[in-house]
Amino acid sequence: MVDFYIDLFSSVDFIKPYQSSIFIISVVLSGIPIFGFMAVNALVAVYVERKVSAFMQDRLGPMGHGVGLHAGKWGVLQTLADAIKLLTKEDIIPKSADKKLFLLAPCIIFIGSFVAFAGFPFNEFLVAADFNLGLFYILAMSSVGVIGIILAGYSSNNKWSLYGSMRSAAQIVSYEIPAALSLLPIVMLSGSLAFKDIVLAQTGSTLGILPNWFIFDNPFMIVAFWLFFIAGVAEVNRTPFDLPEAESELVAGWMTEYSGMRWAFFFLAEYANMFIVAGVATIGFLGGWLSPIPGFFEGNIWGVFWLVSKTSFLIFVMMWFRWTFPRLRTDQLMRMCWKFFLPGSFFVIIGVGLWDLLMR
Amino acid sequence: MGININSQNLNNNSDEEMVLNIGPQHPSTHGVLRLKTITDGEIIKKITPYIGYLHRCFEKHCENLTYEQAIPFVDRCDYIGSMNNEFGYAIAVEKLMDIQVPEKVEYIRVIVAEMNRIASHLLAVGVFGLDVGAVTPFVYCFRDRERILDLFEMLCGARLLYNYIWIGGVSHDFPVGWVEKTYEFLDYFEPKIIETNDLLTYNKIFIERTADVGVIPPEVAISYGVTGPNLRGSGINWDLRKNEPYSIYDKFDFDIPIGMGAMGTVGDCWDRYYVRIRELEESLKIVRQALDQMPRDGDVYESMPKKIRPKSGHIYSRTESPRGDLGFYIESDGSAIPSRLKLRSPAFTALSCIDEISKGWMLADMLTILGSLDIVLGEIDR
Amino acid sequence: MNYFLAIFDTISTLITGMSVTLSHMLKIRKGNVTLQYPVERWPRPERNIGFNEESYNVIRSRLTVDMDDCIGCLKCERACPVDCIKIETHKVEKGEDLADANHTGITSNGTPKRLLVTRFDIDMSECCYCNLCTYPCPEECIFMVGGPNSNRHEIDYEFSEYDRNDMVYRFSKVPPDILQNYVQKKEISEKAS
Amino acid sequence: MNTPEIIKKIQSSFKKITLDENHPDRIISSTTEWEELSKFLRNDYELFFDSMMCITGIDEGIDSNNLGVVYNLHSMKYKHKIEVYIPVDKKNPTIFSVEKIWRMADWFEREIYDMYGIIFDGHSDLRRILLPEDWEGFPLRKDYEFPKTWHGIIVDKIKEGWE
Repeated sequence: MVDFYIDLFSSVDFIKPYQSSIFIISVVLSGIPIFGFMAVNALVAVYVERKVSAFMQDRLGPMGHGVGLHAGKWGVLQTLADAIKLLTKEDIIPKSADKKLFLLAPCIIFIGSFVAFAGFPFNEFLVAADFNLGLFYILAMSSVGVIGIILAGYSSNNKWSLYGSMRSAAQIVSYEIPAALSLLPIVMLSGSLAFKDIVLAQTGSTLGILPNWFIFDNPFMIVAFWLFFIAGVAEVNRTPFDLPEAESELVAGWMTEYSGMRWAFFFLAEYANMFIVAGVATIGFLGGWLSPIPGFFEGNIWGVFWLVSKTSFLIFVMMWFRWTFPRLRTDQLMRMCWKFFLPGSFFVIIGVGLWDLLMR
Repeated sequence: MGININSQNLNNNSDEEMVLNIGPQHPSTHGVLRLKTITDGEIIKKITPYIGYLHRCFEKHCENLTYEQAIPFVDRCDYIGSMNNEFGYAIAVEKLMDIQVPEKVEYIRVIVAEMNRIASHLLAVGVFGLDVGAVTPFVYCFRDRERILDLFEMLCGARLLYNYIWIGGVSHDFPVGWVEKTYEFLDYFEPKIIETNDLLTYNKIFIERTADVGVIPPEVAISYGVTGPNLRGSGINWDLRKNEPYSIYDKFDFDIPIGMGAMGTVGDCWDRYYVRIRELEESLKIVRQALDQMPRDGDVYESMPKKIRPKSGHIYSRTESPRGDLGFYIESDGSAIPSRLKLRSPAFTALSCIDEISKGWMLADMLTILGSLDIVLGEIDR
Repeated sequence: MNYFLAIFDTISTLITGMSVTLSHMLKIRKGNVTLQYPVERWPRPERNIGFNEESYNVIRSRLTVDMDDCIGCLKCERACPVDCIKIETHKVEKGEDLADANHTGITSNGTPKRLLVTRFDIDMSECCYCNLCTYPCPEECIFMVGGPNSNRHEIDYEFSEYDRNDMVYRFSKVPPDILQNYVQKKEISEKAS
Repeated sequence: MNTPEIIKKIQSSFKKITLDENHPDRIISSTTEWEELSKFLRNDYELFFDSMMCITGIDEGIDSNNLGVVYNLHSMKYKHKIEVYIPVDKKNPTIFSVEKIWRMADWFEREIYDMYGIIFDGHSDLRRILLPEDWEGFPLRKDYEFPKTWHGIIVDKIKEGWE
């Protein structure tokens, strides 16, 4: 959309003399829908998470029968009420906190996920900034958040958040590697890093009914999909890897001292990261905006629908994990990453290579 | 608030050590308990528990209350297994006054105590799952526990602190329909244990987190006076209901589950947890047998003394409460008010051995060990 | 070899765990336990006690006193383990109605009253709901509302107040001015003796 | 081994043990003898009292100037029990600490020190367990009167218009 806006503005003549401002305006204009999407995604995801966790635990979750303010028919307005609460809540800054870093941390985390959205394609054309190395860009941006987490943990000057941030730093950094490595098979199959080519390489279908997404391409790809998905869950700090904000040990980990709007940024960033991880998994393995029934429901609008529905199914699976599994311990987490995920991804890369060699 | 420099920190000022207060207000200390831990990174070097935050002068109160007025106070010691508290207290005073309670009251007491044991173990299992990180088993266990609390509410009006078992009998008989409702609960609850097993007990992450963690060797357990499921978890076959049968426990056949080290070494957290799960099934068996054999007619007030004035003397009697053997040392000087009433609380001894067990484990494990010991701070601080 | 076995074992146990939670999610209509509090109230288990003493109630809610039947015997005050009941009485003619102090001489069970209860306070904020006071009462006039006594007083377990002193329920029906001259009469008689 | 045999065996090697007439399973010894007696009870292969059931502090009353400590001992191996009562006079309430023998005694003795002021010499860190560290007086003694205030907080309950 950025270059779309640049062409649009450069053709209009009365803006032409302010040549430099055109780039800034177009970047801002294409940034606003992303911020809007992130906010909406957070609102919906929080509501869905409450309802899913409620149904899994035999309860009803937020319902509309509150005294006074009516929280919507099935508690739909609940997340709106949360948003208002977070906006109006007082942002407490601990007296002995390192003030500047304390304020900086949420911005870095939010920028980390916000910038990762820039490269994320919703459709063939609907992408904020179209790079020809989209996959590499998103992986790089999603590790910016780690700096924010460490900063948050250190600056709140509280032993528990120090524990939380050290744990999360170790966890995210070490799970970056298997996540990146398990994406390599896609690049090997599709031959390019750009999202457009990856999805184009997955069009068409074999035997009429099975769409040839990369996941059905060969057995190793299924292992690669699961490796990437679980490494992604670990990167987003969700159960069974939610060690940094383990309620029963570290109270809330690096988020303990934050409240009000600053805490809302962390929340927004967490759900945005979840969406990115699920989105990359869909684009890479489940054929992005291609319809599961080849031939029908094609086209741009349908494309966005398919992409968002597949991603939300994967987000549902993440929530499903959260309400079923206990939590791993830090050293088990590390052992699993270096002893199981890494050899697994090497094995998958070799497997896909050999399969590609023999089958093609 | 730099690192709080106190004398301990200064003299062995190796810079890795950090004093961490798992303070009185912490999500998984099962009550108000402060653990001052000296940790090296995540590894724990030394723990000094500080208790007394919930101290309500139970023993001083009981020196100014008559025997039957002390029952609401005995309830409030172990507020999760208060029916077993009353049972233990009533047996102790009845032994002191050598009252023989009629057959029907014995059955009522056993039924009610075992139901309370199920409710207490459900809470222990659910909260242990919460400590390890699994939220859903906690909600399932509490849903089943609610049904027991409803039955108790129908029986004596209260959900947690009953004041139901009195000295010489019970405050009143089963209401109409209570026995059928209990049968209904027993049939409802049977498959639910299997569901918890699927969800948590055999879950590989749960096993990874609890097997071989916090092993209590048998001789350490005995020397620390640890009792109940924690002792049976270490493989010692000691259950007061079987080894020193009181009331009519010798009429029922049930077996005592002990830790076998199925998933790790004998005496680890998983064993203690699994002993509690098996004890749920045993208690179900006892309640079912007791309900079948209970004489339907008979008066519950028969042997209830009008004036409770035990002859001067002393008694130490202990019964099996969900957390271990609960001892009552009562010394009476002939008047209606006890001159000394001491409650030996099983959670008190269980907590005292945490320093020795959790040395060298990580912070997350130490909280798992604390969860597996199933302590209640009301009983520790009295 | 057990490396792969462990992986297989992990996956199979995790899948069974997930199947349990999914089955609960799909069967939510049947398994739901939530109670919409202000709309649906907590169902009080029904209470037909089944034995003859209808008066022994088993409900634990707010305490109330039927002042017409109270003969001022102080049994409940002595039975209370937390001393949350305070009673003051004055001697009066046996079985004689005192209209101004709205005091009825004979209780509903027919026992004549010798004492006028000038002060009967129960501090509900200290009551521990142990129900020990209702048993020794000879006239069964102190009871917890609802349950088998709902004919005398309907159920009430939502009696929270904004101010702690409002939790002190004063049941005595003697108006303050009448109360004054009883107190003076008592002092005169004490000075005399 | 039932209780009379145990008592006979203990009395054979400890002369100063006296018995309580209406309580068969209780032996009364003295603070001087308690050190050897406790080791004997623990390590003797025939008695082998390895598990301590409960330790209770007693105040015998305002008039008698005696405190007391009751040890209930139990053997897991032979399943027999014994109760040892040791009077301690109020002037210098010290007694041998059995913390090294039965680890459970660690906290129980601290509680008795907290409530009765009986000092267990040889205890690793004898300090108050239930009450705040700087609380004066020993609450469970019969002659204990409540302090008016503690760090400025009024101790007894004030409720206007109630008394």
